[in-house]
Amino acid sequence: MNMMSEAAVEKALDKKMNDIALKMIGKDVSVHYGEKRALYDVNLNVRENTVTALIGPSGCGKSTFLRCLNRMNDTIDNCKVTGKITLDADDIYDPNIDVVELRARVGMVFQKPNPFPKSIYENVAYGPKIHGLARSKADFDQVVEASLQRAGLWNEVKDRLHESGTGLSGGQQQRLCIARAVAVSPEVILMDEPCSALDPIATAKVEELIHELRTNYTIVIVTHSMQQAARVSQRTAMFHLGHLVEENDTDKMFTNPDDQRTQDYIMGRFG
Amino acid sequence: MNMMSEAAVEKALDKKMNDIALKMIGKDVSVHYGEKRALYDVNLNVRENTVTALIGPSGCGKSTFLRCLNRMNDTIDNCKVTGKITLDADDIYDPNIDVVELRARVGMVFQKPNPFPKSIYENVAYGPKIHGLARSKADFDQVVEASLQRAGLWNEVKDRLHESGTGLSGGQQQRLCIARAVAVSPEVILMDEPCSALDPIATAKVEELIHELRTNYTIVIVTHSMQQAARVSQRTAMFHLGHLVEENDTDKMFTNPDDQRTQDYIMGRFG
Amino acid sequence: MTNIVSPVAGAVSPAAAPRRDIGIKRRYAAERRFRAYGIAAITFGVVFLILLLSTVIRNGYTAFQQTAITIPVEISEKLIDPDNKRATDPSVLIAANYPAVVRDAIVKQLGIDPSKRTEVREAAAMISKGAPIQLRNLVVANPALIGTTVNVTFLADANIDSANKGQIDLNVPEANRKVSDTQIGWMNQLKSAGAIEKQFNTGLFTSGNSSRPEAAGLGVALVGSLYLMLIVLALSLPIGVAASIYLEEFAPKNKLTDLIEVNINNLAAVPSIVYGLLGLSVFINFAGFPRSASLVGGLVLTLMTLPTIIIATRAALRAVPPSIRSAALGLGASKMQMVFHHVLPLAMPGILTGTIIGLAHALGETAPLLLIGMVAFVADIPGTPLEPSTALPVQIYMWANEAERAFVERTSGAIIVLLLFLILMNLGAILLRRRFERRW
Amino acid sequence: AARDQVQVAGSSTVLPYAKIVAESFGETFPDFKTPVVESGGTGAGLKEFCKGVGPDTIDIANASRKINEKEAEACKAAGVTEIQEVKIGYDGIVFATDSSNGDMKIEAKDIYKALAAEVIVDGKLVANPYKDWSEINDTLPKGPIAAYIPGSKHGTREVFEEKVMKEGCKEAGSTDVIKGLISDAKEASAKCIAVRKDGVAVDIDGDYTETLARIAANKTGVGVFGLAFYENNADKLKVATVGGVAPSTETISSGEYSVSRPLFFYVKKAHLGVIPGLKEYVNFFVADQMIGPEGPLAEYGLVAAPDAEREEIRKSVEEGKTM
Amino acid sequence: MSTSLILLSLLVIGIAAYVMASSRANALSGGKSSNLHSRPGYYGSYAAVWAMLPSLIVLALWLSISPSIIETSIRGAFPDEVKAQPAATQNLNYGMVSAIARGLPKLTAEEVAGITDGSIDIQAKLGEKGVPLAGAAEPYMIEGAKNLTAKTAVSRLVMTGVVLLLAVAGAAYGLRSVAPRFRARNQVERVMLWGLIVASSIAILTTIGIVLSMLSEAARFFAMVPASDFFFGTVWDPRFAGAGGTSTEGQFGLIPLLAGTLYIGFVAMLVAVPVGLFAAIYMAEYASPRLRSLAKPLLEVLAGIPTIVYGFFALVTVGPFLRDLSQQVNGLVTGNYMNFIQAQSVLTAGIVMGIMLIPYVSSLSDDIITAVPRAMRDGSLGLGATRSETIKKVILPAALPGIVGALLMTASRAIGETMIVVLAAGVAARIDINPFEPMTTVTVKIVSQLTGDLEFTSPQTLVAFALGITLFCITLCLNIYALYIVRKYREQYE
Ligand SMILES: Nc1ncnc2c1ncn2[C@@H]1O[C@H](COP(=O)(O)OP(=O)(O)OP(=O)(O)O)[C@@H](O)[C@H]1O
Ligand SMILES: Nc1ncnc2c1ncn2[C@@H]1O[C@H](COP(=O)(O)OP(=O)(O)OP(=O)(O)O)[C@@H](O)[C@H]1O
Ligand SMILES: [Mg+2]
Ligand SMILES: [Mg+2]
Repeated sequence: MNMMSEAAVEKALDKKMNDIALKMIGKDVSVHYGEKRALYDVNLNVRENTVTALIGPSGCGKSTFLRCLNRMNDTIDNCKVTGKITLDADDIYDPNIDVVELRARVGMVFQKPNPFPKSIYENVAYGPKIHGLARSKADFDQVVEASLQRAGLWNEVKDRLHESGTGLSGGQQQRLCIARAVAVSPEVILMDEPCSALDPIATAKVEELIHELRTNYTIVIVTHSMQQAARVSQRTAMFHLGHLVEENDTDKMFTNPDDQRTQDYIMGRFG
Repeated sequence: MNMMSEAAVEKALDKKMNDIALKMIGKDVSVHYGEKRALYDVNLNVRENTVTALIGPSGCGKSTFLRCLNRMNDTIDNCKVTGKITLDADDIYDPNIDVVELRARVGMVFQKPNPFPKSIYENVAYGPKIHGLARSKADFDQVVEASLQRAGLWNEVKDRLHESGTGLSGGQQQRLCIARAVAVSPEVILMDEPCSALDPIATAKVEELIHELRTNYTIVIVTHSMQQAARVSQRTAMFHLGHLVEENDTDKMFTNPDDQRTQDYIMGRFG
Repeated sequence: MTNIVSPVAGAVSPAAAPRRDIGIKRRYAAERRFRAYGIAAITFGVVFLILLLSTVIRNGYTAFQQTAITIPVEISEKLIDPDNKRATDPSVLIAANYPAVVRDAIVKQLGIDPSKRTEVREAAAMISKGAPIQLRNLVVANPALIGTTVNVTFLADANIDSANKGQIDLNVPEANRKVSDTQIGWMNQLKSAGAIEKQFNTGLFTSGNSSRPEAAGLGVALVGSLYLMLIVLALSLPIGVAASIYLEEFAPKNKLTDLIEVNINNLAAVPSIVYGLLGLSVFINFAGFPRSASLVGGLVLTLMTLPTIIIATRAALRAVPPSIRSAALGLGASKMQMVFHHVLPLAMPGILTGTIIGLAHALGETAPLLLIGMVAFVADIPGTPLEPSTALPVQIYMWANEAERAFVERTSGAIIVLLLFLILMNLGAILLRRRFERRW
Repeated sequence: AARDQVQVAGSSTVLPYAKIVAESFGETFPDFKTPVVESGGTGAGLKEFCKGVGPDTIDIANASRKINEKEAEACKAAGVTEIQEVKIGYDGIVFATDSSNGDMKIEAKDIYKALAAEVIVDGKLVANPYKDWSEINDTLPKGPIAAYIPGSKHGTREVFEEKVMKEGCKEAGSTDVIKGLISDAKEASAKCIAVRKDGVAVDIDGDYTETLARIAANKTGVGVFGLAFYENNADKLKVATVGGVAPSTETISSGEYSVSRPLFFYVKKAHLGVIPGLKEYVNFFVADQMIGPEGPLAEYGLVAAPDAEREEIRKSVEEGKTM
Repeated sequence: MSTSLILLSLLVIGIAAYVMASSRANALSGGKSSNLHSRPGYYGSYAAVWAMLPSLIVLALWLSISPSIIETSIRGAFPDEVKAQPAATQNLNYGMVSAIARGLPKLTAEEVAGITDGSIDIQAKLGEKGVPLAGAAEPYMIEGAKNLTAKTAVSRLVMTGVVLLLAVAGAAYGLRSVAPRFRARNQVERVMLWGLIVASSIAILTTIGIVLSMLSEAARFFAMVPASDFFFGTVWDPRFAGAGGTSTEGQFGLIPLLAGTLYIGFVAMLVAVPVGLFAAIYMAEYASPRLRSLAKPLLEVLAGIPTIVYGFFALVTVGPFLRDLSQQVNGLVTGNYMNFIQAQSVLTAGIVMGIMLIPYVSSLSDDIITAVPRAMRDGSLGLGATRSETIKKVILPAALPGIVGALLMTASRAIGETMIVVLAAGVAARIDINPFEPMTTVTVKIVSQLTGDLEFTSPQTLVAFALGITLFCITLCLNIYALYIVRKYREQYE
């Protein structure tokens, strides 16, 4: 397992070197909420089997961009997206695309934890159920346990799997939502501040999870912790006031960014 | 202003030395959610004009304890609180106590941002209005602006004060909730992870606010960032699995804690 | 704001700090008032309900009892089959002079001189006019009874029933009453002989309608209402929920859907009789369904109930927080799945409330049934929804308009039955609703 | 779909009688199902009746008035060409008050004066000024005028207008005065029967039970009832004599008591012998056993037609005479 | 085959298609469902839909259209002199033909022969078999009837064949479409969506039906009575225009009815809305779960009591009580024991109707208030708001759209109610601003003009249709206005 994972990492690095494996490509993405413009012509690519971190001050459009990647913005009435986003070369805003399939391939963890008012078990089992990823009761049990394990929640909830998911603490809810998203094993996972309500240990677990997922999945993560971005991501994109300021390898970004604003932001000299 | 604030700090330090000004005293506080016990005989005091940080792994009972301090747990059907909590020597669980007055004196910022589905302005003006703290339109304008300023949100929203508070980004909503709580100037402010969705700059602003508030108010803050706890608090309490593990001066806590578990947690060796 | 609160002297308790005036007294008074309004509102409703129910029950509980007269009846061959032809011609048994048999029995029991014609007639009037038919059915079923004397329990005439229940004011001049003093005397005579007694009125639930109050029952109406409600439930709930789902979750928000929304609200304001007109022209004249049939009634009531269910359902759907929807969509659920797996269960209490209220309305409605011929005298219990039948409110309406005094208690009795029906019908929905209710 | 029972619709005044007959019919002929008798009013009944021929249309329409020209034409146009008219007897219309009141003797002109919209005072037509019964006729009891009369859609209302208001108008000598004042004959006669609208005369659109309840709620009120209804509630009501005659089956059938109207039903001849039981039902209905003075209908309150008239009815049914 | 048998076979074919398609999909997935676009059940449903839906549509169309096609062809074969008759007579003739056709299968061959050569009286013969004929049949009718029977039989045979064939073909098509990348779920969901659309169109159809069923009659009314007299008339006095009656037709002024409708509805809402809302608030926010689960169904009983019971309650209890009360009050205040509240009055009707309407407000509002997320309450309570402040300032605004919906429905019920008004406020059409006097409503008049003894073509009856249409339009306008208001104040939580 470890062997394989290393091999995969290498493969991913290879790809990155050749700059070929672009899982998702955003071209001139602009978003309006009614009159208000939230994103300005963002050009951002997401590489396969890579963790891409989105950083930037609060309200700069990180969540908005993230939501464009699996078309969750469609559900907001007055939200208008222009530009082009592709997933494996398919335009995801093409009218022929099946949004549901898209969202099954591009999973999402929301910024505000939003568990279903159902039991913890059902929360996690829901995705596999609708996608037919598990058949028997045993399959489900296994998927639920594995997902909760990965999100570092299993020990806390294993005795109360059939109690309501809304009766969990804030951090537990957040991990539940992560477990729920992981359970359907999407190709791309979008995480909007997945560790915001987590203590360092839980955060470490989630980061470990991200690291582990990277071998097979593509991950985009929004975070406001520079340290976290530095720890988990290979690529980092910095937003400011709706503009993409800079996109770069994480190492470079945190040591020697091209843009002055990035530098200022990372140094905390901003605002 | 700076002068005065310094004087106040000194006074607070004085008090601390004499260990007298205990704003709130929790004695043998236990909480059950239905069958499940969430807190075990917690004895924790909150000192006046001091920032007390509550730390501990996710799900350990920090929010639960915090909610006990202004009786927000009353609103959860199956939640039972035992033990005694006093505010300025009044037992707050006394049947004669007035919960409304209590909550006006002990304000709260929740873990999940919960702006009202009203305009930003109305969100902030709500508290002053119900408590009659402002009368004229000008009063209100002034309170709203001051509060939003303090929460570091003013610049971002000053042009859209009359748009809905639910249309803000996650971090903006969190700051809106802080502004809303500050607007009623309570004696004690309880903050449940107020910076979880905030970028470093916004976080710094909120921390500055906390610092500034400390001169006049008593603050209890839940955080999972050790750094933040170390930065803003004078006293720190560490929870684990519903037990209060240790309560100590922050300096001591982060350098030489009495309890092994605290040490482990702070060092990240936990879980 | 940065003013320092008054300096605290030494170790004095900080409680001495002056409290802010946040109008707590005034606000608590408002709070108490508000609460009191709530209690008053509920009390108001419940008191009126109790008042109504107690009136109805006071007037109607007697309807569940029925006076019966048990007398020995001599089934004489002379009267029934004088020519002894019953073996060859069974119709003899049907056409026989049973009224005379009944008359003779009561006359004999009371010991009246059979030659006094008016007295005999008065005595015979004490027994229900259905008695001869009852006797006939008895004899036809068992011809061996002929020539024997059997004890038969007859229903008392409605007026005797009322007198026995003490509902007749004996101070009224005899001429203005339906029961004469002689009959009262006889009644008491029978009572002391143990021949008259009150029994549970099973006929109220099993018999069809009748022009004789003592024999009138709700059988047809109960079956009819049952059919109606089954049809309404089976159609209006799925259609209503489906329509609401489309309008609330799928329909593009444009002028057209606005129009539909307004239109549905408006349908709720259409007087119910207009639905009757619609049913008459669409279901009977156009589609050719039979008149007076509960199928047509059910369809009409369905159309009438739909707006209620749709309005309630839409309100309930709208109340489901958007975060639940995003959560489901984010997991790759289709919109259909999102609706049926998450939104609908959360909206269930509201939907069930709409159903409860809508069905209650449909159960109590008469006007639309008038035009499709369900306000009718129907004696035979319908076997299928295509046969003529009535409904409980119709029966109440018709009995309320009857001239005979004995129908007064039966009207109230029928109302009680209707309310029991309502409670039984709603019980399932209420329990279900409690299961679905949760706060989040 | 073939139908195995007779379907009847129409007047709610005839309904109780039709009900009694239908029920006895069902009991007497166990082979036939009991006919279904709808209520809903003469107009609606005739409308259904005239819809056409066939098992999906009704067989009999009960009516508290004669079918009129337009309706007969509509019937014809729909193929209902042969209609038998059967008169079943008379419905007496009485005035009654709460039984707590003293005896009441009224004349048509009293009613006219009490209820007309406009009356003649000093040779001029003025809005009805009377407020108390005793202002009209000092033999009447003291008390504010209140009357509960059938609504304008009821057949009884027509009888009330024709036989009471119009008569009263004539008796009071107002007819001629009004004719003198108003040239248009139609309008003049309308003035005679117009009922005041100031809340003193209350239209009742429901049934007599409602009138009864209203009188119970307002003891000084006078209500208009059918004879049958009055007889069943004689303990609560006190009937008024009209022109000195007390209403009863005898006085009405003899014509002494004038306020009455005939009741009918109409049979679709094409259905006779086709719908099971229809012919038998009609014959059963017109038998003396039912509509005779000793029959259950009379007992309920129907005023039986005189012997000769009943014989006539039976004969025309027998012959199948159509309109 | 009879229609029900056809339906049954369709069902069988559908189920078979479902089973086959889903097992085929299962096989294709090779145990890994991620190979498939949709879950196997969706493929099954897809095939079942293809098997049943087109054939059902064809069946329905065939059943509804073929009779008229056959009718045209039969009528075309009528003799020329018959064709020359007026349309009404022709319709009657065709009615005869179809009646004979209904009877023919019940006759034996000899009888048919007898009828054809005229040796048997057809009217009597068919009468024996329970098929009524309006008149004597002519030879061409018997011919037509035979023709009709034959054509109907052929049509049915062809229909059975076509429908079953279509079902099998559909099933086969559905089965063939099963492929890993085939979007079965989307297709099935599209069908479901159409199902939902059809369900919502029932509301539209109802409206159209209502309007159509009233429009032509209303037009006839307006042909007899000028519209201006109706819309602007202030006197409602339709006279009895019975058989050969001498009286004129009276006046049909809408205004008093409209005023009464609005007034009584207003008073009823004045009772129902505060009581219902406060009850809802109390149940949702203050009451213990036990009290709530008791009070709510109890109040709902109020909605199920037949309105006639309310009516008598008003007539016998409430009305006289208010009258006597007013008598006493007046006596105590002025010394004149004269009642100023009539036993039948707007007030009585309003109060009693208001009571009936309580559950419409309370139950629905309670559900909606309960559905407001807890975070909203916590937010407000945490700021030190009292419960009532929280309710008034946060919860009610958030629940507003739903509550307004409930209120609209309540108002609608108030406008549509008859029996209570009849018994509690009477049927006198008057204009008055005094709520202690009787008035009446449009609905009452619609009901009373539709029932009763008048002939159906008289304006007295037809006015009911005009009233219906007018009421419809007025409530429509009110609803549009309400929608506009709701849109303006809607607050979306989260
Ligand atoms: N409403 C509730 N019903 C039942 N159990 C609850 C409820 N709220 C919290 N709990 C449980 O009580 C325990 C303490 O919860 P609490 O919210 O206090 O945790 P916390 O310390 O705030 O954690 P976090 O940092 O994740 O927010 C957890 O195990 C949680 O699952
Ligand atoms: N539904 C909405 N309607 C209107 N404006 C919106 C909406 N959602 C977001 N915005 C605005 O769009 C801008 C970008 O929002 P976004 O949620 O993408 O920020 P973010 O980068 O995720 O910030 P945070 O870190 O605070 O979550 C913000 O100014 C926000 O106020
Ligand atoms: Mg965000
Ligand atoms: Mg917490």
